[in-house]
Amino acid sequence: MTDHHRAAISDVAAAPVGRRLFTGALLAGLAGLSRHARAADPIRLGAVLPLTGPSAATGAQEQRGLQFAVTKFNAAGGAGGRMIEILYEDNQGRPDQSVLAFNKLADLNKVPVIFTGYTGPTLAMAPLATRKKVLLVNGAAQGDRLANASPYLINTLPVVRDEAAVAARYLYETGKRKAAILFQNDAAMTSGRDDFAEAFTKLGGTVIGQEQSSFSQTDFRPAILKLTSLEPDVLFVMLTDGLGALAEQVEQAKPGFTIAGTSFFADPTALRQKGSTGWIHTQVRVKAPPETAAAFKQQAGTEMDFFGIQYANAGSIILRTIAGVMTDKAELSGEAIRTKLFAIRQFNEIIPTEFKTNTASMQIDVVKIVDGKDEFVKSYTSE
Amino acid sequence: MTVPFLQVSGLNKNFGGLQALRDCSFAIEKGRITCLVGPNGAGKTTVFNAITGFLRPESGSVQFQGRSLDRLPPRAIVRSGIARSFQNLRLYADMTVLENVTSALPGQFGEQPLSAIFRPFRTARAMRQANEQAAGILEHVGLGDQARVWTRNLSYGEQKLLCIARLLATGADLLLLDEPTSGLSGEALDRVMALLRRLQAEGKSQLVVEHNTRVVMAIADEVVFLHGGHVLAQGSPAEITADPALAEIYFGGAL
Amino acid sequence: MEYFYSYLILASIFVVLGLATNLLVGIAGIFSVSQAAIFGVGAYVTAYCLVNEVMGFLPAVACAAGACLLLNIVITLPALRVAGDYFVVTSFGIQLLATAAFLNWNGATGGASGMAAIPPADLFGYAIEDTGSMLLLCVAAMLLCCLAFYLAMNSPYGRLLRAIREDELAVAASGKPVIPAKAAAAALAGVFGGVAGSLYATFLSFIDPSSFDLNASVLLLSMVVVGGARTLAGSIIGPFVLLALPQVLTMVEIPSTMAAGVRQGLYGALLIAFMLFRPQGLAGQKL
Amino acid sequence: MLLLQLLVNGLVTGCALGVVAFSFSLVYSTTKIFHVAHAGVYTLAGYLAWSLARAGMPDIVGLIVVPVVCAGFGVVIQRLLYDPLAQRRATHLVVLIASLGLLAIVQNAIAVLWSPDILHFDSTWRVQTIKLVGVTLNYAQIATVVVSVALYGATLFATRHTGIGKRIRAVASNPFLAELTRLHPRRTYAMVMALASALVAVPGMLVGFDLGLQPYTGTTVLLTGTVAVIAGGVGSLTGAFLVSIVVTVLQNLSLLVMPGQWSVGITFLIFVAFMLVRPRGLFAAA
Repeated sequence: MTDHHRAAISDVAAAPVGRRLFTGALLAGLAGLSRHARAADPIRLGAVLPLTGPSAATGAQEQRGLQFAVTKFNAAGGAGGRMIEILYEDNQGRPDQSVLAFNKLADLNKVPVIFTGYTGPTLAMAPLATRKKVLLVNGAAQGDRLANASPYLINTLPVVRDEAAVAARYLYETGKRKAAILFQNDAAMTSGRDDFAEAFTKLGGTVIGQEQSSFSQTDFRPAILKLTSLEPDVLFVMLTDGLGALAEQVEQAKPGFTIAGTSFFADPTALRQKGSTGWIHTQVRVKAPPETAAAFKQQAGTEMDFFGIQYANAGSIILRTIAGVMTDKAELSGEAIRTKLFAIRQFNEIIPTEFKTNTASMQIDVVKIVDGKDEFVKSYTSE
Repeated sequence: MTVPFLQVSGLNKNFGGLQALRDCSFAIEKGRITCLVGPNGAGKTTVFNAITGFLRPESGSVQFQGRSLDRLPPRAIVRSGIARSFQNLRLYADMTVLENVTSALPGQFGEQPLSAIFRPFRTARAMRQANEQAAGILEHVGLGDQARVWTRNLSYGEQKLLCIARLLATGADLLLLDEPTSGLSGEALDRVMALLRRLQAEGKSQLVVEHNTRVVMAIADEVVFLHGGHVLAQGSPAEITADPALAEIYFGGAL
Repeated sequence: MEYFYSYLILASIFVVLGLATNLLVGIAGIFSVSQAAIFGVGAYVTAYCLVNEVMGFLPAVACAAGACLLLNIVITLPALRVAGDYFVVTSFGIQLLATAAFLNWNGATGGASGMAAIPPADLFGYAIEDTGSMLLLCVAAMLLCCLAFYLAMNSPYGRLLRAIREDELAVAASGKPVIPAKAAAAALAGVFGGVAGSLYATFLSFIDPSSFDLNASVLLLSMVVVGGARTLAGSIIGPFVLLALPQVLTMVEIPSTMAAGVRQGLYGALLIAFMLFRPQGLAGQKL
Repeated sequence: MLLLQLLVNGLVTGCALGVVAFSFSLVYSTTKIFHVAHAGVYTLAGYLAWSLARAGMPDIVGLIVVPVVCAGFGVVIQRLLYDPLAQRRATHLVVLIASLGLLAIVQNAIAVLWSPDILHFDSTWRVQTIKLVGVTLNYAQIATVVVSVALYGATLFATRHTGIGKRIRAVASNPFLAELTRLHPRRTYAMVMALASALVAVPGMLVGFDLGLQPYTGTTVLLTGTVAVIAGGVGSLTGAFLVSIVVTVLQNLSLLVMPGQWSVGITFLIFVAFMLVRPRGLFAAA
């Protein structure tokens, strides 16, 4: 943003609320259309994340993770001397806002890469990514439909099906036959529920009941009570939010079954709870090296949690690819970055990640939580 | 024997234990001004509500020109030729004076969205006609030069006149006026009284709730005295005022 | 340019919705906070018809409009019986009920995962795939709806609705139909909502319940308030301004971790400021 | 056993909701303001208590201090928002929209100043459980029931038998007359806002102790509360409190016969149907 624009906008912001604010701001917005990137400018990438609204908690974690990767990359000299800058856009977790934000980043700011998350918004942006050849990088959503939504959609985390299948296999191998499911009613978590139910039934187990929670719900007692009364061997949990509350409530109810889940269990608020001891979950490598985690904590002021790690990883992968494109002296387009990504294929940034398709394969571990720490149990590889 | 113009017979209405109307019966004749008097709480407005269908009495019936109005909705009663005003005016304050009148004109084209949207020219023509007609009515009540004024900017006396204009717009033959002169004095009062007499000369029958004895004496052909929801007496203004018992009830306010 | 196009498309769709909200809330005085639910029904009906290849685009729009028309009459019925604030809560309730239905009626709505790959709109065999033609379609639809709104409001019907808002009893005493007029307003608003839903679904090619929740209803209400209640100009200005606002505010430099919350907070402050200092909005009449 | 535990759970949630409902009812029946921002005060209370706890205070300090702070906040809302609106003769609709705006400000300020994440209290007393006739309850839940019922009783007593209470009821029944008789409706409104805000702070904290805090959850709680207020009959504290409990108990029990995702929707469906049949509520004063 040039000084001129900045001055114009701050004038407008200081003006009394009223007609003037809007006309002034609209003009400023239109003036922005004429801006062009210059060679000395930093490389701008976009991110469309839920920074407000009910999913804001996750969005903030994702933003911190991404920014961590960028800061680290810039500190190390950037890509061929050019710094990286991320333009964050808020989609409130909504598809229509995502489309607006995507078009803004792609048309006004000409970014070659846009980071995002959440299945619904990502699916809404996927056709645009195909059309505009902008690389859409999804760092955390795991809805199965993402696997084939667009050739320009890169999922840096295996879709939920892979993890659910591993969880079902491990649980069946350890003698669990009757499973109940507690899931959050959103796209990824419902796919997870379906995937697990399918895999578990195929192996010979039965799903004897399921209960749903809504996003941002923290009272799971009625659901736990009802599922407990069915006497399952295991409760398979597909939640991204409220795991800390779940751990507390499970601790108080002391049910007699195992609790199992996926990578989302690596949530510091849950791990802090005594109730999470004994929980079993699959885990794509979500442990950052200790020095990375410490650096993150120093920079962001909070623990590096699941989404922080995923977006730090997604960011590092893309930045590494961009550096590669710059070394090749190729034009920095979404297409070039995509080609380079598949050329590099194997990344060892924060989490070892391989791209056989546009969805990453990672090693999937089964671990058990004991006093807030993961104890390794067994390893599988995702397909 | 001829059928009375409006016949109210044996109305009873109870509000949570309070007997608002008790075997209330009276008749009024065509072309006359009948005043409905009685102390506060005598049930005058309740009678209006019962006649115009805003209230359903427990028993009794109302006949207008030989037709029963019982159980008809207010809309149908207006169409049969009875319109009423309200004590607290109920004008549309945020609309113009003219609009207050046009909105009461019956049977306009373009009063449903479909005809308004798909026959815009016919609708515009109908609106022009309605405006002319309403302007005529306003002229008649003496508000001709105020047509484009916001209603809330009218003086109280003018608002009272507008209420009457709105009643006229419905085309009703019998006007039920709820305290048309209350709060008025001097010239404004004279204007309303003159208008009521003029309307009578043009054939509009009127039933008027009135507190001011001077007004009653001046305009009434007939007086109905209501007390405790029951008609105590009916007769000429002179007869009613001559009865000391009624005066005691009225002015003493004793029950 | 596409960014600007997509902004214009969404704004025109929201103008149509703004007309519906203005008609009910501003003009008829029915305080409905469930218009996003109607919008959603329009979108889902269209999406269902197109994804399952039940019918083409235009018949699907007609179906959506018809369904929304009937449904809006039904959900506005309580307003004919329940007054004022009670209806607000009823209306909030209807909105929450609709969200629950969108989320859980998996067979029809795809549940939380939403419906993806909705085919683009088409007119007489000509598919509207690029953003430019979609913009033309949306602007044309918006202009038609604005015209209908203008004609209806500047007719005896519009006058009747305004009179009803001012004093229902007086309208009844003038021998005018109150309930049919209100029901007709709900029906017209329903048609607008249905058309807007159809355009929205085909433009985004993906819909999920998050676009039709309580927040969306409140956003619609804010658009009418900021633009100005009761006027055509207000219904048009509101959506354009409020959709531009978050985009413009991103240019104000605030630490990125706080930006979003600050922005949403500002948005609330804006509502309060308007209510305190300019209740007629930018181009409307005082509420 | 499941039945009993669900019933008790509903009862606990209902008590907290009941306080939200009757405090809202107090504001609504007196000032006629549909005070949606009440949900903001409810949420804010939990976060204030959390900060006090983080600063090393025992939770009981929060329980005492925070309602006082919230009472002040309520007065500020009345003086800086609702009074000026009233002076400008704002309609119901305008006031409601302003209140929605305030709610947005409070919720987002919380997300900015604290965190959009779910926060839990560190103290351990609240998660300790006891088992009574086969029903497990934690101390936070027990505190919720005891304190809520006590608040209900105290408020009921206060509105019936104290000078302030009588004044509030007088203003509620006829603000114009109250003005003439120098009851100072505006001062009374501020008092009611203070009282209601202090009241709603308590369930805000108690539910926070039990289930953790989130910036945006207050809205649904308040809406369910308003359902109880209206179904119970506006102006009836008992109606609001009891219907709240009935609603949450039914929501919990409905799990026995259908999946949980429908319970909120069904609640509102029943409410809408109810409004059509009995528009004035169950316990409405004549």
